[in-house]
Amino acid sequence: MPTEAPPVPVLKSGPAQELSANPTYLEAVGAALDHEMERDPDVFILGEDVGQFGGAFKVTKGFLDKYGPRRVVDTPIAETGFTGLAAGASLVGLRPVVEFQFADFISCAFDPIINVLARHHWRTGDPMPVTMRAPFGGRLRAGPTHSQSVESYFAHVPGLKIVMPGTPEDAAGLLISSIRDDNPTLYLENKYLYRRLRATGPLSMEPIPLGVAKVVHEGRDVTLITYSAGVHQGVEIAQELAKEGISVEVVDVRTLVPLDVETIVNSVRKTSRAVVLHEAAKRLGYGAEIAATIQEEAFWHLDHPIVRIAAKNTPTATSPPLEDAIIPQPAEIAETLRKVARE
Amino acid sequence: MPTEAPPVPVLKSGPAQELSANPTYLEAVGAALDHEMERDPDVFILGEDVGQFGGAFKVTKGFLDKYGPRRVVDTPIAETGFTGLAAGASLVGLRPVVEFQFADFISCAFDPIINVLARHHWRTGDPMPVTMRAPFGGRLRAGPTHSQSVESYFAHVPGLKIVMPGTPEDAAGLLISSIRDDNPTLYLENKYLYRRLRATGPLSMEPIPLGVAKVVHEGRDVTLITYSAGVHQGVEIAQELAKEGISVEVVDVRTLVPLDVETIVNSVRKTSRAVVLHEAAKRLGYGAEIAATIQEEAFWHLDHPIVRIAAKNTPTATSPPLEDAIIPQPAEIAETLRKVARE
Amino acid sequence: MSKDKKATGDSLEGRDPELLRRIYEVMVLTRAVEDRMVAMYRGGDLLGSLYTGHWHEAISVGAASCLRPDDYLAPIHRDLGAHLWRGMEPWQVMASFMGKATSPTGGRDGTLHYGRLDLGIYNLPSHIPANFPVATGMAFAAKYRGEDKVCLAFCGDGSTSRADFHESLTIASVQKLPNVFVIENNQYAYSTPVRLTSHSDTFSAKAAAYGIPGVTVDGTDVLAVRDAVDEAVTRARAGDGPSIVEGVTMRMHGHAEHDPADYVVKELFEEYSKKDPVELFENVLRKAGLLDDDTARKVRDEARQSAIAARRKALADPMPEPGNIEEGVYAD
Amino acid sequence: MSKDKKATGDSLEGRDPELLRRIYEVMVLTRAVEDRMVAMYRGGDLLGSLYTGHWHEAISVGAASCLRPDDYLAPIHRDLGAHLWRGMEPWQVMASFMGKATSPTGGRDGTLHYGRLDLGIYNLPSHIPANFPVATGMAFAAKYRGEDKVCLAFCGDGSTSRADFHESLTIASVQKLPNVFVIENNQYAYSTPVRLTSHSDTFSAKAAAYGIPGVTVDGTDVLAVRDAVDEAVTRARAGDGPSIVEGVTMRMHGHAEHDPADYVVKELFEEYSKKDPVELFENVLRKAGLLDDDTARKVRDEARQSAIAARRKALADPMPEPGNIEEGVYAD
Ligand SMILES: Cc1ncc(C[n+]2csc(CCOP(=O)(O)OP(=O)(O)O)c2C)c(N)n1
Ligand SMILES: Cc1ncc(C[n+]2csc(CCOP(=O)(O)OP(=O)(O)O)c2C)c(N)n1
Ligand SMILES: [Mg+2]
Ligand SMILES: [Mg+2]
Repeated sequence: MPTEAPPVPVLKSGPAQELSANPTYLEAVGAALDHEMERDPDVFILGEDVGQFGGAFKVTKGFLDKYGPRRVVDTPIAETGFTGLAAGASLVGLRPVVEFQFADFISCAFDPIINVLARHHWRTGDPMPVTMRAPFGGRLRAGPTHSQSVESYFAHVPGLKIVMPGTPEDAAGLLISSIRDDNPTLYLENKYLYRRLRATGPLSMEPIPLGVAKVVHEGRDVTLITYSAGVHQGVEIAQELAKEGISVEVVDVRTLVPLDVETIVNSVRKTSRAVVLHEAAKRLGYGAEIAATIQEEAFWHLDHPIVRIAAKNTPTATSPPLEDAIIPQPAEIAETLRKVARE
Repeated sequence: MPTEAPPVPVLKSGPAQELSANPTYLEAVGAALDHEMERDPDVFILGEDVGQFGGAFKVTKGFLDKYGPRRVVDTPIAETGFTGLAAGASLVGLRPVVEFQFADFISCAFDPIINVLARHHWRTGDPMPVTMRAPFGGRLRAGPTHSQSVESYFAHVPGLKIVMPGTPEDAAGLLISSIRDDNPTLYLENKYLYRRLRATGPLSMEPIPLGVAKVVHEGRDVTLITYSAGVHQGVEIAQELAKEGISVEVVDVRTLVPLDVETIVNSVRKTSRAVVLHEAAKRLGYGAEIAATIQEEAFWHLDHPIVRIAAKNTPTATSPPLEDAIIPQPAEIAETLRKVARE
Repeated sequence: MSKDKKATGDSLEGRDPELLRRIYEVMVLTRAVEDRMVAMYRGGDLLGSLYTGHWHEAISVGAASCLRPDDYLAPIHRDLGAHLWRGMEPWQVMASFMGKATSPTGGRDGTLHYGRLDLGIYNLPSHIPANFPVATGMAFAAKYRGEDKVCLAFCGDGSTSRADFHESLTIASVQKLPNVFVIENNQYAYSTPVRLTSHSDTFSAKAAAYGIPGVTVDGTDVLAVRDAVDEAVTRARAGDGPSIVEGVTMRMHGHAEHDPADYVVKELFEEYSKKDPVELFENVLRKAGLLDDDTARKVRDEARQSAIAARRKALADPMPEPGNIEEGVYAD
Repeated sequence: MSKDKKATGDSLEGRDPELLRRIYEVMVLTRAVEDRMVAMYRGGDLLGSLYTGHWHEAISVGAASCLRPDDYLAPIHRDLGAHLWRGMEPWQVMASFMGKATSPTGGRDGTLHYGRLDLGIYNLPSHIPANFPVATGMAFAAKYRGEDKVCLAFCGDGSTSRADFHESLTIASVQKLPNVFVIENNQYAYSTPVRLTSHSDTFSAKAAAYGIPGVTVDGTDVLAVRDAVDEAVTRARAGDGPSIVEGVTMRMHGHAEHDPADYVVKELFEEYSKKDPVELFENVLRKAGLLDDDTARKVRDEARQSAIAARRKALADPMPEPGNIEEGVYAD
């Protein structure tokens, strides 16, 4: 029974954060969130330390000043509770954006995500527009419970969308679409990229549709299907391999659910060889779904088994030599692509 | 710092439950648990209503009388809490067996399972021998939050073993191995089979090693890889198809983690065609991992794309016509096998 | 378990007789529908098991009667009375337990999962008490928009041990959300007696952990429930934050109808068999001259007829077609 | 937030001077190691951030001092003092923050995750307070075996809002487990002040929800902490179940060293800068004639030298070899 919201004062005009000329991945997330909160008074953000502190990674820095504590809500450490709160608020017309401080802690909200958010629309027909943002991934020497890739925990479950941008441009456009989407959406931010990846110019605030993959590097010999940090890695390696005469097509799936099977399969039909890359552990990582799907859809075009490059089936270690041995490294990726392209 | 346990009195001699001549799947689980509790005073069972009530499905009927409330522990409704309790108890030498009333509620213990149990040994070298039992699956018209197949929630996470018996014989032998295993083990009981499937004779209490698949029906034309309820379904269909001259080899993987890749691949090398069957939803169901692995290991032997038969990517409905349209039915399985064998 | 408030009802002065009669009618209807459904369960009309709210009518109806129609409700599995108070049709409830196309979920969900958002009622999943966090969200939205709506949520004694209970109460109290949390203490959680669920003196004593008011009332006395919940609703509506109200009663049937409840202490059944909340309230109304034999009979008859008609309709209703089964996983 | 018990220490009669000196030494060592590690953090010796327990020494050491060596300990991230009390080596702690092969996890885990089961200390993951349910399990095992061991667990004010806190306390109280739960109320959870974490009067008031004793003490007064925890340990050991002890102090550094903590109310820093638990206890010992200038200087010097030596060793220690990285995911 949503009713009309009263006009919501914005306490401070102008952007919550000043953007640099080539905004970082981190700035892109913040700017898109700011854009949506300014545009739609029903959008609010909640999570641990998102207020005065601006979030553990500073995505919401300046938001409290601009929007006030009504729309920038510091919660107790209660992931089950505040995720369920978001579900309830969305049910009666708000558009909550939940920040998990680290994606690792989303495990504490697994139950409401699976059983309340994902299933609600199918059970009842009511929309449940909740966006869940979580910084994930390794390479920061943060160890087994601060480095997790969590997409596989959720990709099996019908009713969630899963968004994993690999560039600042996509981070902005896909977050906007996630917030406007009427479904619960898991939006996973690669925290290693936050300050390391910059946009090529000013950011557009145009929504980018969910479920549309992008060929980010064209090639003929082998298709590399990837997402998130795999995208810039993949493109860099493709550029290197081009010098050796190996032509790699890099497909950024951008959203895992829905998955743009057509773009993937079209590319594989062209190259006849496919490698899937992600930072999550290999066993039942999303690469398994992509590989299984490709061989279903393009089996007779394949000149080589599909290869999955992924983290080892171990937790993520803290110590650099150990973590580097677990998470796929550029040399391994390049070598695999060479092998698959040439074999 | 485990210390020697004092001798533990058994309050009543003889089996906790009388077994029928051809014990059911349910009786097999109970008998194996009884056997281990009798054998090892460090084994105890905890969960909701496992005491006087004997568990929602009566697996532990008679256990309270035999072992007393010290070893048969009725817990509050606190899945996070009692799973963590089991972890702590196992750390200092006990061997807890946790019963989740329905596998659906394991979502409430996802956090400790992922972050406490699965990672502990790798982080520290300490063993954490906890067995988690949970009745899962559909076909009982129990709807979206009482019918879930939960193996995919956990199969991605390093450090857990996942056991899914398909026969009463395996239910007994694999539960015994799970309890004796020094790792956290998720033992999933197909509740539809509880009273519907009977052993062919008296049960053996010999442990069956984890990680060893079994060819339960030999064949030449196509391999059906499956587990749990898929096993008896698969064998029945294989027998039917034999009459049509189609020879189906049925492989019961029995444990998803560790997975006996060798037995699967050997069979597929022989038949050149593979179908994977499970009751869980298709997207990132365990079939994705099996299919991705088969094409990695036996690509050049394949004469047909690997086909996954699985539930639709929806929650499980309550109403019979809806549930039947979601969960794979025998006719669909037979038809797929025919097609794959002949195409 | 002590009761902070004694049963009321000696004087009905200052109470609206219309409202009292309506409460009585819905309590009687609740009982009639559930009695009918027990028969349906035994007769094989239903798909699975049946959870009933016998002896919970005073809590479910009494509490729901404190709400405005635009308030929110987040009930749990023994609160048919609260649904009926808000306008849920008995046949829809039956249709849900039968998996019919006409159930509120079209047969996708079933049993007690028939909440209707158009009546301001959250339809919870099986996980208890998942309705609690959602209830804080509904209350949060009301406060966010400057509306003076409240959200009333129910859970059982057993549900209080879960994450959802604690984290919701924590958030609601810190954020001063307009929530009222009713605990239906019916002595058991499935087979588990209260002493194995909680070690606190009462369930309302848990309010201290959240710095909010908590009160325990006789849950078979609809006016005691109503008064306590009314106070809590008024408080929430005024912006003074959440409260806990515990109603003590007894689960007079099994956990669900498959359960013979032979683990229950006999004395409890005996004690409570003398405390039927519907009868108790009927006597109060009679004593106050607000109900005579004829009316009472009429109300009961009508309720019985409603239940019979509901069954007839639900039985005749079609099963759903699977055609569109993959539709609606996502909203467009 | 009121304190149920006042700071003690006016008279040390009846206390074991050896034990008091040992407590003092470990508190001083804790401070010295953490001061050194702050410098190491600033100097770039460490891999990631650094969580310190400045002003938590009275709680961590005072509480741990109540245990027998065969009791269990389940500390959280500001409890270096408790680890050191039990025999953890400072260089191992530093090695953990550096990812060295010699850390208790061999560099697999890092930072504060250095608990050693051979010292009876549970090594928790990042998720707070995951140590609480585990602590109930250790206590359960002791009771199961008829041993009179107890398990002492710590968590912060912010951690009390989580599932793990509530579900553990519920189970421990119902099962009368030999647990002691210490809440380190240091005014903040990361940037979140206590008023946004909890609405209860004190954190120990939450004990009412579990029907167990709860007491709040001055967490800068090591004897006040010790006395309260000692009572709780005695109670647990006697089979009378769990208790909550809240120690009130202040987090004098940022949440971790990267955090300037500019959100903290200045007055709090000022108030607490006068309440350094190490200094306070030193004064108590001096006044009682149990410590003179020379000894105090010697204790501090030795602690500083230990910290310096620990850094030297940790720095020189090798990084792990990845060779065996897939080994040990499973125990054989
Ligand atoms: C998280 C979770 N665990 C277990 C269950 C299974 N279950 C359903 S109702 C119930 C007992 C509930 O007891 P209580 O809260 O007292 O409500 P009552 O049924 O007595 O009204 C249990 C254990 C569940 N629904 N959800
Ligand atoms: C479940 C979970 N959510 C979030 C975090 C991130 N986190 C780590 S420490 C912390 C604050 C803890 O506050 P408190 O319990 O008061 O302990 P303090 O750090 O103040 O000692 C947060 C939010 C976490 N570790 N675990
Ligand atoms: Mg109950
Ligand atoms: Mg704190």
